Formats: sequence, structure tokens, C-alpha cells
Amino acid sequence: MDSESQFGYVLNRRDDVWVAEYSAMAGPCEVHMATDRQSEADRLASLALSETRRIEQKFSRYRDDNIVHQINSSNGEPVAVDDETARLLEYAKQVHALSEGQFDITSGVLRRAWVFRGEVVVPDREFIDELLERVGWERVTWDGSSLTMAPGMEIDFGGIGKEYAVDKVAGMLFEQSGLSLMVNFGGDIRTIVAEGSARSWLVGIEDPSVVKGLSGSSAVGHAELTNGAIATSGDTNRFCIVDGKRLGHILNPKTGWPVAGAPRTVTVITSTCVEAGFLATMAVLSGAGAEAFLQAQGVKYHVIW
Amino acid sequence: MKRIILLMITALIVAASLALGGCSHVGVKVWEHDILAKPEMQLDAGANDRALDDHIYFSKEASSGGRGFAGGGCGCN
Amino acid sequence: MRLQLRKVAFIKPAVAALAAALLGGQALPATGQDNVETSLLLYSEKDRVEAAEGIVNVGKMLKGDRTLNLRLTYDALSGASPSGATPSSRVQTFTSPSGRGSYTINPGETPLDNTFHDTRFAGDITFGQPVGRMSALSLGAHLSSEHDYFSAGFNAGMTRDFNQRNTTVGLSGSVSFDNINPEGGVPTALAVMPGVGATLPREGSSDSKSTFDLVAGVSQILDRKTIVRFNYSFSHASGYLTDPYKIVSVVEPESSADAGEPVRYLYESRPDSRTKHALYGQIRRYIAGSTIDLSYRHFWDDWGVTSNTIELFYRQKLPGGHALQPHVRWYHQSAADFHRVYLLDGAPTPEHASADYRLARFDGLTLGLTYSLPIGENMHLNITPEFYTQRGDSSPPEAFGVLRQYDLFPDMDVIMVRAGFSYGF
Amino acid sequence: MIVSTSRAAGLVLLLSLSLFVSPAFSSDPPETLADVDSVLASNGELDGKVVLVDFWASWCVPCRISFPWMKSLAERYGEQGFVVVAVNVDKDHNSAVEFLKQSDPPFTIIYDSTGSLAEKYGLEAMPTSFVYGRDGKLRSQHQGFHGEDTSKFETQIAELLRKEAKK
Repeated sequence: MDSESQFGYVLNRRDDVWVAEYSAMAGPCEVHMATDRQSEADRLASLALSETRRIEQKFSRYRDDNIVHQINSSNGEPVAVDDETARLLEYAKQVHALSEGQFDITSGVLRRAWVFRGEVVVPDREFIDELLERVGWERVTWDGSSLTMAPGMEIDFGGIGKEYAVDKVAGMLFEQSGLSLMVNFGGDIRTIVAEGSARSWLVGIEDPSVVKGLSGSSAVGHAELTNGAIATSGDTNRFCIVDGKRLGHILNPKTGWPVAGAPRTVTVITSTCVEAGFLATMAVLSGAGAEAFLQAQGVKYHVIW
Repeated sequence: MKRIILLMITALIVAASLALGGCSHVGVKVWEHDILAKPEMQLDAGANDRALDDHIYFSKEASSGGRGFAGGGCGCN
Repeated sequence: MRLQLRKVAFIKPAVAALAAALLGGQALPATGQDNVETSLLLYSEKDRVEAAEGIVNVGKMLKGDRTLNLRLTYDALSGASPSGATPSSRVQTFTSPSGRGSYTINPGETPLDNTFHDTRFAGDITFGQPVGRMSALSLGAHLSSEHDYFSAGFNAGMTRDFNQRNTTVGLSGSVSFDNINPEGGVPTALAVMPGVGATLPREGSSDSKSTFDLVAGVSQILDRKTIVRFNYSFSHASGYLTDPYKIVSVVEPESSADAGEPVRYLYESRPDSRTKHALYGQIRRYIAGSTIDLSYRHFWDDWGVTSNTIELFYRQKLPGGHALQPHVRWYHQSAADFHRVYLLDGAPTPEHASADYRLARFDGLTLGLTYSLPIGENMHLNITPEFYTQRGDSSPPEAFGVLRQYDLFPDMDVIMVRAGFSYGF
Repeated sequence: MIVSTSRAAGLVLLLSLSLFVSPAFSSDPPETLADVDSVLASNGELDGKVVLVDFWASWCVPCRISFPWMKSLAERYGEQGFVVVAVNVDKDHNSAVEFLKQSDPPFTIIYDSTGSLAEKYGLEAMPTSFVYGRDGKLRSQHQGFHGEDTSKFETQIAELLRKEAKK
């Protein structure tokens, strides 16, 4: 682990690609690069690491030195934001409208009322109702460059940030190198294939028997991607049991409750990780209608109930 | 000599005015720039060579100037 | 479980678009809008100046169709240049410009100042910006530096397309501020050149000039294969316009036994302002794979110089992307009003006088041939041997006495080779 | 000196003349896809689709730059009913074919070497593209290709696909 401590990442040769591994965004991160040159892989790995760390530090809700903290502690005062944050907030606003309020970056405070460790819990309905007073993008004033929120409200890029980082890192590395590459942050994946290259990326998928709509995928258990992305919403290990029913950790911002009858996880394959992540979350929020939702979108997907 | 020069200039101005007057057969449509878009039809083609020339003539002759900006090209937007 | 009462929204295209907007769109591939061009020139005048000049030009397309162009020029020259003095039947001794040395010229030879050497470094930068769909603005600056000369300037220009982009009208202006620091100081106009070691007649150590230039023009597409352009350019310079290294011989009058022999030498003197005009017309036409380009320039100024230049290029395409381009340029200029081959001893000294051959009446002819070849994807190489000659009046009517025996405008023959490399990416 | 003054005056006059020349060629582009349809003899293949009619030429650099982007649009939105009809206006058919060989886009190509379709659309710039909604009506036109506008353009196409999704 010498090289890890020195550079922050480990570089290994796997088949015909270099793979950089590091820990960030609360999990393992991998960057696969189709090059023979270790020096190039090294350069790209350090770029990837610094960009990942930059995004993590900027948009993490666990820090007290970033824009998210500034907004969340603004106490009703307007906060002017930089271009990148503005683009994310604009995106959040648009997907909030598109999801008819089901996808809401102000819903993070609701998590205080819930514990998802597989335990039987008795939710505190009064506390949830109290928290709901502090949730809702419609209560936010956003003019495209500054944001004003009622005291007690919080934003959280949890449902966007990691996917954004995956696409951003992949895009940046490709711009820098023109190489075919794959970025995988704990199962959220973006693949790029250089123009003229015949390469495709094989991505293993859990529980292949349920993979639907993977055209020509005779290689069981794998999805073959050229330019594409995979994102998963839900977590088989994060649930609680209420009245004997298993509830996953995705909360409906309108009720403050986990979505009933939702799949444990939804994996979506489409062109960007941001898009895949949002569609996967929307599928979980659709509860029992998850598959109907995904079929209507015409995307490739994988659901674990 | 002066008279010839004046005659030439008059001819040039008349030609230019005709061209600018919007005679319908002068000029081409934007989708007909295939030849005008060729590198060798760019009026500023070989700018380095012309700059070298101009520098020599500037330092060896009493005249300078004349060439200006270019036009034409692919008509692309 | 599939039964849904609510209609399921089809949101994927919108999500894809939002994601694309968030991620800043698709990275677009490079497509030859950026370029690098380098040129090298080797220049050799027979028995006189030798020079080498290199240019690197980088053009870059920026966001929003803005353009940036950077050009760096370096040149070095050395050798001998005619000082302006007339030949004599005796050995002539001249004080070098610094006043610290001297050089001698053998009888009958054209006096050349062989202390001539210099290096120049110049850079210019131009920024272009579209204004609406039909216009473009450009702004630029330049710097140029030699050991005895410094120039800095700015320029701005505007072009506008009309007539479905068949007509382009342009106007550009530039100002330049120059400072000259001649070796040994700025000579007093028409003062006598002293002997070695004597105090030089000096106005000061440096002087300056400023120049204002304006070009107005129009280019017009005539048909699918023909484009013409016309420009009018105006230039006004004021300040120190004299060449501090040039001198004029004062010779014995015709009545003297030594008629035409030099008595002394004066530092030359030119007016402190000059206004130049030029009209330029050019036509380029494509003929079955070849290109023909004909241009004409008429130039006149208030120093009495009038010149006409005709230039013809013919580019013949060869198989495989190769091309041959022969080139002819013919030039003729009249002499400046104050051009004198010599001044007469005893006659009143005029206000301005210069014996600089470049202000004399002469013809110039250039013949060149460019061969260009592709050497890779978007890469071109070209090489141009060129011959340039100046022919003036070797025995002008004002020659008398001993001057009649000598060549008062020796032919200047120059061999040049230019090599250029261009790469678009 | 008088001579020079009059020469300069003549030129100034000429320049000012040119400022008043108006673009006499412009005309309104067709409101429907009828012209494109008739060239394609498409038997209703474009019905109910969002159609991008793009005029391009192999000699036009911005056109060439736009191809990878249009290709990716066609690939990503094809399933939702998005179609690109690329109208080539090269006079030299071979140059177009040569470029298409390298780029190989999944578009319908119309070769309009005589410019008759371009004339009907009254093009004023290269490239120019026209977007038709699923009802076959002209929704917008875009002149030139500017990298920074692509996401706006794409959003618009996606909106048309979504808002008018097949009932």
C-alpha cells in the first residue's frame, strides 16, 4: 500500500488496461484506461483522483467549509453560488418539476426520523410531520444565481453528486486523453469508447436472470457497453421493518415515508450516469410500478425485488 | 501614365459598383461556396509568405501597404 | 402488479437533455480550425546584406467563434548597405556611425557601410470576435524590438458581410509608436560627417515617430469561381523619418578640375512627416483546378514617390495534393522630390536631401516558384526559391565629371529561399 | 493632390453605397415537410416523427463539426421517434460520398447538388437546420453550428419528443 499512501491511488495492469483504484465518495472508486503507457495512466489517475476529491469536498453535506454548508447555514439569507453549483441547482429544479416533486434535494432532513439498519422501528409520526415543514423545493427561491431558503431547510446533493462526479471524471479524462475508459464509483459507471476503436466494456451485473432488454447480450451476467452508463438506486442492506413490512431507504419527500412496495434496487443502463441515476431513483419512487415506469422509458434495466 | 492609372481606377470602381449594386447575376448562394471555400481561394492564404514578402519590399522599396483584410471564404456561419 | 391507473410519464428524453446540459454538452472533436504555420526565409543580396527570418504563427478558435492569432517573428541580418555616398576615383574614408572607427572604400567602388548588422524580434497578437452573424471585430497589438529600434502599436478593425455573404466591407485602423536609438546618437540633419575621434554633430541620443494607418476595402464574390477585392489605404507618419546611417556626398562643381569628386559628406535629411496612399485591386479566379491571382497597386505619397506594382500568381494543382505556383511581380517607382545623387559644393544646401537608393527611381522584378506538398494529415510543406532584382539609372542625366565613369545605381540582385510548414488541427 | 482627394472620395462613396445593399435573397422556409417528403418519396416514414432537416456540405467546416453531435442525437433519440434528414448541397457528389464514408452517420441523406431544395428553404448560412414537430410543422431553425448552443438545441428536441409523445 506504499503507492496508495504516496499518490492516493493504486495503479494495476489488468488484461490490456491500466486500472486506478482509490477510495472516495464513501466507497471504492475505479478508473479503467485503455492505454499501454503507465505514465499516461498515472497522469490520468491523479487527475481523476483530484477531480473526485474536488467534487466530493465541494458538494458533501458532511463538511463545514463548502457551498452546501454555506447554503444550509444561511438562515434565510440569500446565498450567491458559483457556476457549477448553479448548474447543479438548475438541474435539481428541473428534475423536481419533471418528477412532480418526488425528487427533491431538500428532502435530506427527513432522514433524521429514520434508521435503516434492518431493524424493526416505530416511526415518530409527529417528528416526521415537523420535518416535512422544512422540505420542498417549492419553498426555495432560486433565481439562477442565488438561492434563498427558509431557516431550518437543507439541501443535499446525495442523489446527484456521485453520478455527476462519475460523468464529470469520465468526460474530463476523455477530453485529456482521447482514450477509451471506464469510471466506476461503487457501481455507478460511465464508459467511453474512443472514436474508431472497436473496444467495448464488459460490466458485470448482479443476478443476471432478471436483466431485461439487454439486446444481444448472450454473455450472461454481463452488460456490454460502448458509450454508456449504469447507475443503481436502492440498497439491499439499508432497510427497516415497520408493521412487519420491509421498507427501503428511499424516502418520498411528500409523505416523509419510505416508498412502500418498492424494489430493493433498480439498475438502469443508459447514456450518462446522471440520467441513469435519476431514472433509477424515479423507478424506486414508483414503488410497485417501478418496472412499468422503466419499460415506458425504453431503457435497459435490472430490478431486484 | 497618370491618365492610364486614372482610367484603371475608374474601371475598378465601376466594376465594384456594379457588383455591389445587387445585379442579380453577381455573387453566389451560400450553398454554392464549394470552390470559394477551398484553401487556395482564400484571399489571406499564405499569410506568412506575404508577410515575409511585405517585410522585404518595405525595407527595399519606398512603397508599402495595399493588402488589407480578406473576404469570401466558405460563407459558413 | 403491472396495472397502473396513472399514466406513466415518458421522461427519458427530457432527463437526457437535462443531464447533457448539466454536464456541459458533448465534447466535440477537433476539426482543423486551429493551425500552426511556420516560415523560414533566407535572403542574400549579391555582395551586400544577408538575412534570415523566421515566423511562427498560431491561430486558435476559441469559445463562441472567437479567434486568437499569435505571430512571432525573428530576423537577423548582416552585411553591407550603400551609404548614399558617390563613388570616387580616390580612396574614400568614412567615419562609422558610432564615431569610434572608420572604413575605407576603394576607388570606383560604391561606398557600402559594412557595419550593418541587426537582429529583430517582433510579436503580434490579434483577437477576433464575431458581432452578430454578419460582422466581426478584431483587436490587436504588436511589439518589435531591435538594438536601435523599438516599435509598439495597436490596431482595430471591423468587417461586415452583405448580400448573402457575397460582399465583405472592412475598415481597420492602427497606430504605432516607434523609438529610434541610433548607434552614436541622432545625427544633426545635413551636418558634415566629421573625422574619426571628433565630436559627432548630434541632436540627442534618440528620437521617435508615430504612424497612423487606415485601410478601407471591399471584397466581392463575382461568381462561383471568382472573387475580387479593392482596398484604399492611408498612412500618415510624423516624427523622425530620416535614416541616421545614410549620408549624401557634396561634390566639386562641374567648373572644378576635380569635377564630381567628393569634398565632404553630410548626414541626410528627410521631412518630418509623410502621407501615403495606396489603391489596391485583386482578382482571384479558379480555372479547372488551378488558381490565378492578379493584383495591382497604385501608390503615391507627399514625398513625390509614385509607384505601380503588378503581381501575378498562377497555382497549378498536381496529382496527390502537390502544387506548383510560379509568381511574377513587377514594380516601378519614381524618385522622391528630395532624392539627390549628390549635392554641389558652393550651391545652397536644400532643406531636405537623401541619396538613399530606395528613394531613387527604379524598377523591381521578382520571379518565384513555390512547390507545395502534403506531408501528412492536414500538414503541408512549401518551398519557394525567388529572385528579386532592382534596376535603376546607372548613369543618370545629372552625372558629370568623374561621376560619369561610375555606376551610380548598381543592380541589386537578391536570391531568396522561403520554406513554410503549416498544420491544421 | 486634388487628384488624390477625388480618388479617395470615390472610394468612400463606393463603401457607403455597399452599406445600403439589402439581402435580397431571403425567403421563408417551407412550413411543412412536404418538399422533403416528395424528394424522399417516403411513404409517410416521417409521419409522427420529430425531424431535423440539416443542410450541409463537405466543404463547410462547421457542418463537418456538427456531424458527430447530430449522430449522437440520432443514436440517443432515434428510438423515441427522432429522425435526421441531412440535405447535401455539394456540387461534387464524390466529395460528399468521401466525407460520408469516414463519418458514416445513421441519417437519411438527400443529394441536392442543384440546390433546388436549398433554394426553396432560402438558406442564408451553412449549415442551417430546420426542426419539424411530430405534426410535421416547422418549429424552429438554426443557422450555423456553435458548440456552446448544443445543449439548448438538444433540450428543445427532447421537449418536442416528450410533449408530443405518441398518444
